[in-house]
Amino acid sequence: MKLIYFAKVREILGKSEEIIEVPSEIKTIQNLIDFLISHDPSYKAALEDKDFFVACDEELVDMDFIIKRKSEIAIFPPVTGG
Amino acid sequence: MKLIYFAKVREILGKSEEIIEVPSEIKTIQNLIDFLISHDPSYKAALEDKDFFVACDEELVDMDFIIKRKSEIAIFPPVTGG
Amino acid sequence: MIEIRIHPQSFDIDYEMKRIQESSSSGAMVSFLGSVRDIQSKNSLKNLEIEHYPKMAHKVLNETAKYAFEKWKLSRCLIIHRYGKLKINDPIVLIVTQSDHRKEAFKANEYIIDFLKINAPFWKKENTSKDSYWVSQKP
Amino acid sequence: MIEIRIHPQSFDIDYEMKRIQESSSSGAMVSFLGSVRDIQSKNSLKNLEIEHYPKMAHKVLNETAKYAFEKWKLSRCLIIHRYGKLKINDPIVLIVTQSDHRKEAFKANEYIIDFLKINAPFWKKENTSKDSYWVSQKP
Repeated sequence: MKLIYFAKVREILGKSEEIIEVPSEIKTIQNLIDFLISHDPSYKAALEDKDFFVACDEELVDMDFIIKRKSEIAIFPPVTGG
Repeated sequence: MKLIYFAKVREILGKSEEIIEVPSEIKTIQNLIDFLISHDPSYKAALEDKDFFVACDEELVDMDFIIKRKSEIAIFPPVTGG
Repeated sequence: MIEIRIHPQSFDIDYEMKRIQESSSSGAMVSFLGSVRDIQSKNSLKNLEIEHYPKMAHKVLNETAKYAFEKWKLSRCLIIHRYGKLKINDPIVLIVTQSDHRKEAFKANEYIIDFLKINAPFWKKENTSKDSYWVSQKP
Repeated sequence: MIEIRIHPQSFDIDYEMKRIQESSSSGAMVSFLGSVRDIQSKNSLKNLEIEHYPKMAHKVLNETAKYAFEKWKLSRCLIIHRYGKLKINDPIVLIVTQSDHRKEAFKANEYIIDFLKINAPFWKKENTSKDSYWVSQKP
């Protein structure tokens, strides 16, 4: 699964993208976030305040969205463009 | 009293301004309009449909506005600028 | 800063906007540009003549700009209105409002053009090859 | 016609607006220009860095423009958004909406900038001589 990160989330994690293998019991975005946090403390720092959004294939999704294995999943803070 | 005309009103009257003497019983804009219409049929053609505005010293005024003798009185159709 | 200009010559939207954008650190600038279009004559417009009442036009534009400037806390307000003979697509009116906040810049701009349309003493006449019409007021 | 551009280079407001104004006979054109200002660093801003998610940014801008184009019957809609390192007063975003009717041009323009501010994946970081801050979202 391809994960990409932007802005503050990218800075805290110290990487802009990665490919990870996730166990088959990870179904939703919430499962994925919990998995990442349990897996490495840097994710905890980046994601624990819950002030982030998730886009699946360039579409914003909720935490209960069911992940497709081939998707590009982006995690980023609230946007500040314009 | 100085009268000035714009756009369609000016065209129908065939003049853009004039100085007229008005009798002392002419107090309001309505009195003035009635006086002009009774005085010359071209004013009737220009003003009888009531689709005009009056400005007294560059300020829009109502028909019951009391005229000052030294004012510049402008009569014109609805504006279409912008 | 408020600027009002009423003249027959054309204007450079470009120059005016750049000048305002570079002169201030307010973050939001809204502009409205009204151009000559063929309103009533159905593709046979030769030119558009704009007549105005100079003293009153200046007064109305000035007062409108001042009101908007204060109400919406603008950093800049520019109004340019042309008169005389114009061709199709020629610019007629430019309104630029600049503020720290975009909502204010939008509101002020729309207020100014709405107000001018019903209060500023300008009149449009369409000349076609056959005929001439005074344009009638629309909301 | 809809045009979306996302790039680091600057743009000429002037050129863009003139081009649109001259290409069409719609009478009303509204533009919004957002520029770099010193939001949090209080006069010590060195530069502003804009990061973006390219694929999604294009998608969001395109969809937003299409929605506005149809809803408000626009004749033209242009959105330019920059990314990369910008200086104070540099233009960031330009939105131009053109229509036969000014109300529609204003509504479409304000809708687009409001929507982008909360949905388009761009992030601003202010760099001062001492420090760097990610700008936080404001309505």
